[in-house]
Amino acid sequence: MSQLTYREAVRHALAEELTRDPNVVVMGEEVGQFQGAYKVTQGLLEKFGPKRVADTPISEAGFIGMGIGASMLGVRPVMELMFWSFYSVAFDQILNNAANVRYMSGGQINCPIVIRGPANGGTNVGATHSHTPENILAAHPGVKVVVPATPYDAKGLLKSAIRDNDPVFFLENTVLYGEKGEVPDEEYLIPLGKADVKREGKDLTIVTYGRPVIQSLVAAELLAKEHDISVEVVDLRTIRPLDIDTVLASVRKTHRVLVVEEQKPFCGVGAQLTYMIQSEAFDDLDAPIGRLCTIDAPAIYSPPVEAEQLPNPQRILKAALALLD
Amino acid sequence: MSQLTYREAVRHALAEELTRDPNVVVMGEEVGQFQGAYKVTQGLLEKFGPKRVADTPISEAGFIGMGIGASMLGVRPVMELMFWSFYSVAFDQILNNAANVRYMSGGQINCPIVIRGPANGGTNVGATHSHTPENILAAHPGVKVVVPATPYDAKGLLKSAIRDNDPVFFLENTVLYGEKGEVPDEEYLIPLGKADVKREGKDLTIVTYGRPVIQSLVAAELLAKEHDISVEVVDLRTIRPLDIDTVLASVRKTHRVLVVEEQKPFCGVGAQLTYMIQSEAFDDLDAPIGRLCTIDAPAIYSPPVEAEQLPNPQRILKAALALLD
Amino acid sequence: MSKKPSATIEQKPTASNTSHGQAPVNAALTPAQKIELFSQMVRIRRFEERSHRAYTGKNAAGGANIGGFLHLYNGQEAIAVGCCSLMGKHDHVITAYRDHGHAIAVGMDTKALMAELYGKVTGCSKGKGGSMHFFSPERNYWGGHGIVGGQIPLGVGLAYGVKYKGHKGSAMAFMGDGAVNQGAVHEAYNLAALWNLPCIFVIENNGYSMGTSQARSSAGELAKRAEGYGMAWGVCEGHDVYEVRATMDKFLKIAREECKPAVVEIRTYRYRGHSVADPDNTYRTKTEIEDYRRTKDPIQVFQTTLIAEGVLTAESAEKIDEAARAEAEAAADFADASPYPTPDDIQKDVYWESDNPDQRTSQGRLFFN
Amino acid sequence: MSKKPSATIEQKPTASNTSHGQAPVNAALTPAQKIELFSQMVRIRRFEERSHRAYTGKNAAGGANIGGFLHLYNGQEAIAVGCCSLMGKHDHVITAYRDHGHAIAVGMDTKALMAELYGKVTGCSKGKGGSMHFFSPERNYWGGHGIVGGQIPLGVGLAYGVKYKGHKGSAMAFMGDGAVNQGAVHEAYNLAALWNLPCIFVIENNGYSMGTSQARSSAGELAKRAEGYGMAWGVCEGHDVYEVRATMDKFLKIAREECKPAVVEIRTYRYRGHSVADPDNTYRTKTEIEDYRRTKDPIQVFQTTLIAEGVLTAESAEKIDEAARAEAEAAADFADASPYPTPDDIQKDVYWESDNPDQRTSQGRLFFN
Ligand SMILES: Cc1ncc(C[n+]2csc(CCOP(=O)(O)OP(=O)(O)O)c2C)c(N)n1
Ligand SMILES: Cc1ncc(C[n+]2csc(CCOP(=O)(O)OP(=O)(O)O)c2C)c(N)n1
Ligand SMILES: [Mg+2]
Ligand SMILES: [Mg+2]
Repeated sequence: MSQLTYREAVRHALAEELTRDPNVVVMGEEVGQFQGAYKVTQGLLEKFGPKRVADTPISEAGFIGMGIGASMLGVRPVMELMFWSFYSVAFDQILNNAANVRYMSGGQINCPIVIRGPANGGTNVGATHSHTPENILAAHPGVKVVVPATPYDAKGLLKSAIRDNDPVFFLENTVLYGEKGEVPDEEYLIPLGKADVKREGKDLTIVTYGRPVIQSLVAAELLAKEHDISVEVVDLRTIRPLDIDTVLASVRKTHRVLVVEEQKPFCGVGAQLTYMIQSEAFDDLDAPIGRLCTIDAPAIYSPPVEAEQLPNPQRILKAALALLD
Repeated sequence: MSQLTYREAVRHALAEELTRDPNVVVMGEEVGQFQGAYKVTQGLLEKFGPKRVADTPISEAGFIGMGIGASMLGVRPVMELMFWSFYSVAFDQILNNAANVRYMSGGQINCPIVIRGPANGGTNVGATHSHTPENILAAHPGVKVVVPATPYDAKGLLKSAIRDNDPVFFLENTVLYGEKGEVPDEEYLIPLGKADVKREGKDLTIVTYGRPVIQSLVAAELLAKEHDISVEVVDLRTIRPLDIDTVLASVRKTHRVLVVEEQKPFCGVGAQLTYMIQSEAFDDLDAPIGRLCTIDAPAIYSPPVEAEQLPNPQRILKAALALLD
Repeated sequence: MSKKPSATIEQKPTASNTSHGQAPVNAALTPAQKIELFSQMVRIRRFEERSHRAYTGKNAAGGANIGGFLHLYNGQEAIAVGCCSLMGKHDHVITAYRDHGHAIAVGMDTKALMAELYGKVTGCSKGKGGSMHFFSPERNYWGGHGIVGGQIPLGVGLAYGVKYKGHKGSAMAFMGDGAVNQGAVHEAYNLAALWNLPCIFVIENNGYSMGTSQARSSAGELAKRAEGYGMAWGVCEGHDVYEVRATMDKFLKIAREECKPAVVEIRTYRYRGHSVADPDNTYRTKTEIEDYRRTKDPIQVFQTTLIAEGVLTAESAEKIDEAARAEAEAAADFADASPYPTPDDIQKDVYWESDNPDQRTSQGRLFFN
Repeated sequence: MSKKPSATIEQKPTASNTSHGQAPVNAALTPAQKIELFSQMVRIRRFEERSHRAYTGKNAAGGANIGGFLHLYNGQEAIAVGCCSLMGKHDHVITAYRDHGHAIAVGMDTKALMAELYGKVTGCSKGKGGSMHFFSPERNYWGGHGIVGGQIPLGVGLAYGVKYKGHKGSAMAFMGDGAVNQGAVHEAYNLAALWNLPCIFVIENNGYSMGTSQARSSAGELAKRAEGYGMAWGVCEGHDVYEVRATMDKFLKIAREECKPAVVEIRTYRYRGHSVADPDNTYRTKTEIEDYRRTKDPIQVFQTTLIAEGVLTAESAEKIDEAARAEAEAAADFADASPYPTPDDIQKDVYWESDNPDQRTSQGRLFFN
């Protein structure tokens, strides 16, 4: 085991897969010479050369589309969006080409493409740069969506994503890039679609993913210490495919659910989870399912206020207490 | 009262608002000389001239963005997307400019723009042309989303949309364009955000909008006749703002809810409704909330099979019976 | 600025331009190969006409044979046939929704194509794609795409893939004159030019995007926009299959040998409405259509040429036409007799993983309800 | 193809090109107006430097004064000042995230700008927009936009609005050299050219998009792409405010009088990293920066010119600089002393309707939780 940052974990996954499979290429804005806007791809250009690690112009629709086209021929592009927020200019390529072409061709064409980059608020970059589109992406059958919270998960899931034959959208987090965690020295894979119980508990299930996992663990600690409440934290890790069974098992144990997500509430992942939980475990619920989301407005810039707009341990704690009331 | 088609109702709303307010302009692909791909704008070019009714190139990002820019200066553009499916190429303009610019400017800028066009399946145009993005649009605070089901609603809501000072996305339906309904001869407006109980009932509430309203009314009729079940059909008409109070009032009466929507299930409007209903009327529910959606796959082309992929009266009927079981 | 073909036509049927006929790529054609080119054009024409009849007619149950859109290629045949006839093992093709001609030109079975139009499980896309979404990866044919301009970055990706794999090949990315105003097209131009990718962007300029003439949709000259990216470009007439081949051959060679992209605008005309449902009379005159058809019809032009060359006779041309009609009829019969997909098929072909469950590595639910 | 300014610079400070100084639009300037131009450039420089210090320093509570990105305009001042100095009542400006210079040049209060950087409720966007999102509609300044190229269609919309309302005016839509490869830009070009909209697309070409040199991001010549749309275009040097004004004046007049768009590429250089967080040393040399600064610094160049013209003295220049420093300091003090928005403010300024509840016509919930 080594202590690696989330950033390093992602980088190692890229480097290992670049080494393993000559069809893997890394492309995106500033991924090469500049070493990545967030230094995730640092050193890869030097190690693998410009054929495997390529800097693109600021043309997301063009280069994402190019990656999709190349993937149809068996290249396995791992495309970096400097921010997932920029998916809005490449949206058509993502939906209509990556997600649909297998279907429209009657299963003749595969798109083994990975699109990765950060999708989060919390760094005061304002409304245009803080989109969290996991709900919007996962709404489209044909795609897979991964949102890892720890270095260990990020590495194991990214390696699986790169080997996957379907398009995988991999949402990282700039706030977490510097966070450290244990990562095995030997190679490992984590299957997509497997949730992880990050903390066991019996009074309340928090279902969450991404950075709110870390925040929920902090809140769970406080709830245990200060309120003697035992919280189970289920980290989805993957939004599609979705490991609903792990969620339901936890609900059947605790009978109360709080979904914590760094999403705007309307039609977020929490809404979908609520539908599924009440649908499949209606009689196990002792109270309405609760949600703690980003406060419903475009992302505010003002740094101290943005921290209040997003989920944070205090807000989670309050929501948990309200639910248990 | 006159019998008008949905198409005519939309056209009359456009004509009346073009007449009323010299700042209203209609723009889009083929809206003028070609009279509209679906003939919604027929006759408007002749009546109002090329300054007010303008044909654009096939550049949705460009012309929607242009409309947003013009709206900031007080022009009130009503932009036609030939299909809402093409929003994918204009997505960035829609989200980051229309939805966010008021916020990012601290309330200094308004975008009184309407984007309208059909968003539906059922005409065998395949996966790229059958998107129903009301969930995706409404997920973004700052926008309003309207999905009318009848000629009466279409006209009254479109006139309100055009007078609204916030960006309004108006989703019509090619299958409904030819459907007739009563429309008053005198001018009227329907406020956005007001649901309409299209049929009263006491055993089950169907919450729906768009074409599934019509299908649900057929199913309700069959359920009454063949199964002696009394169904209340609540037509949301507007997705954002959302008239949850009318929904809750119905739930408190019937205690059972089926959401019917022409959406893919994951993070659809039905998921959001489920969250809100269970959150605010948990103890009023006698059974889990049910959903009847488009079967979860890209839109299939094959005409008879597409009819089965979408909601239809038989599928709604079955889902209702299953829920009442 | 209007480029109305009616303004430039002559009043009698032309033959191929002799100089293009003498271009090496055409001079090298055997009589059999020439007849093959001719046949393909005729087969496309007859396929389109048969599908038009199917669209407007009814099936035995009184329903529609074909749903949705049907964008016919009549009038443009020499482009698909001319371009695709130049394809080698590592040359790829991608186009928009007006994709039947290219599908036939790359050698797809018209039975599977017609069955696709009918939404049958025997269709080339199993009834899932329809008219706009014909695909045949094994013939290097990557569709058939419905979003205007959306296929062009994919075309650049194909060219990238060819180059990445070290092949001497190319991608031909076809689009209409209206598509050039999509942003994705320009991003693709810049990428191809910047990275030296062997992509030929082929603009099939039929003068109209739906009901909008080129002059009403595009500022400037279409192909010339290539200059802004330092790309080579060319313009040629699309009614003469020799000219199409001669022009494309030049750019394809450069693409394959030097990995250089280019934009080629091919002037053409469509006889039918934008799709079968759209009438013609609002934005162009009957005369305009008839004039083109009379003097520049690509099949007539090539027939005249081949007869003059002694390769074809009126009788052999007639035989080819009969065979093409019979083939189209057989395709319609096949389509008609084929079964529809079942509702169970709806969720197939969505994920590679769910179609290959024994090789699945992910867990959890892929589908929702 | 690389346009490295270091390759073309001379080794001593230049003054403005005399011929540009004699252009009518510059010859007509009064000494006071010239000094005003100079002061604006200095005020921008000092504002940027002060905000840089604020960004890297800490506030009293030990936290950051400024969050997120801070894209500084140092080196490019003559462009915003030159262009905005030509604005009349119906001329509008829109730009990208490197927007401080334009904001000051249109006359926004530096206190409100600095407060915006600090995320304070007294900021020009109430602390909601931050560095990338300065707006002042009453000064015809429409932002400040974070998505590369996304503001350009809005700029065309402003031009459309000006024309629609029958005004003689224009929109100047500013972008960087990297932004030209966004599809939306090209769609906007075509629209403006096709519809004759008075939009001047201004490319502030500072040679780099983040760490990517122009040669590595763009094929062909940037401004020349205008030809593909039949648009006029020009290129000028951006270190000389006279040259900027002379060039822009020509195109603005055509825009206002004839409703014709144009693309103007203005060559410039930025001294700081892409944003304050990005180091410089990976993609360009220190020498390159120093060379430009020594010989082409727009403030130095104009100072030299004005001294030569007898309009300015070293002393008066120094006074202007001191005033600019003091202004920047006062702005920082103001920002520092101002309150943050409260969490209650988060949901304000989202909808016109919820901010004007007495005029609300819609019903139902606008916000969710
Ligand atoms: C992004 C997008 N916008 C609009 C449409 C609707 N549409 C389909 S074809 C077409 C006209 C395209 O014309 P052109 O590119 O000239 O091709 P042609 O039909 O002449 O072959 C339009 C507007 C679409 N499919 N996609
Ligand atoms: C669509 C999009 N892609 C990427 C980015 C990230 N990004 C911000 S600025 C920038 C470089 C832009 O360079 P240029 O246009 O030359 O402007 P400059 O910064 O030099 O003023 C990039 C890649 C973005 N904001 N939007
Ligand atoms: Mg065309
Ligand atoms: Mg730049």
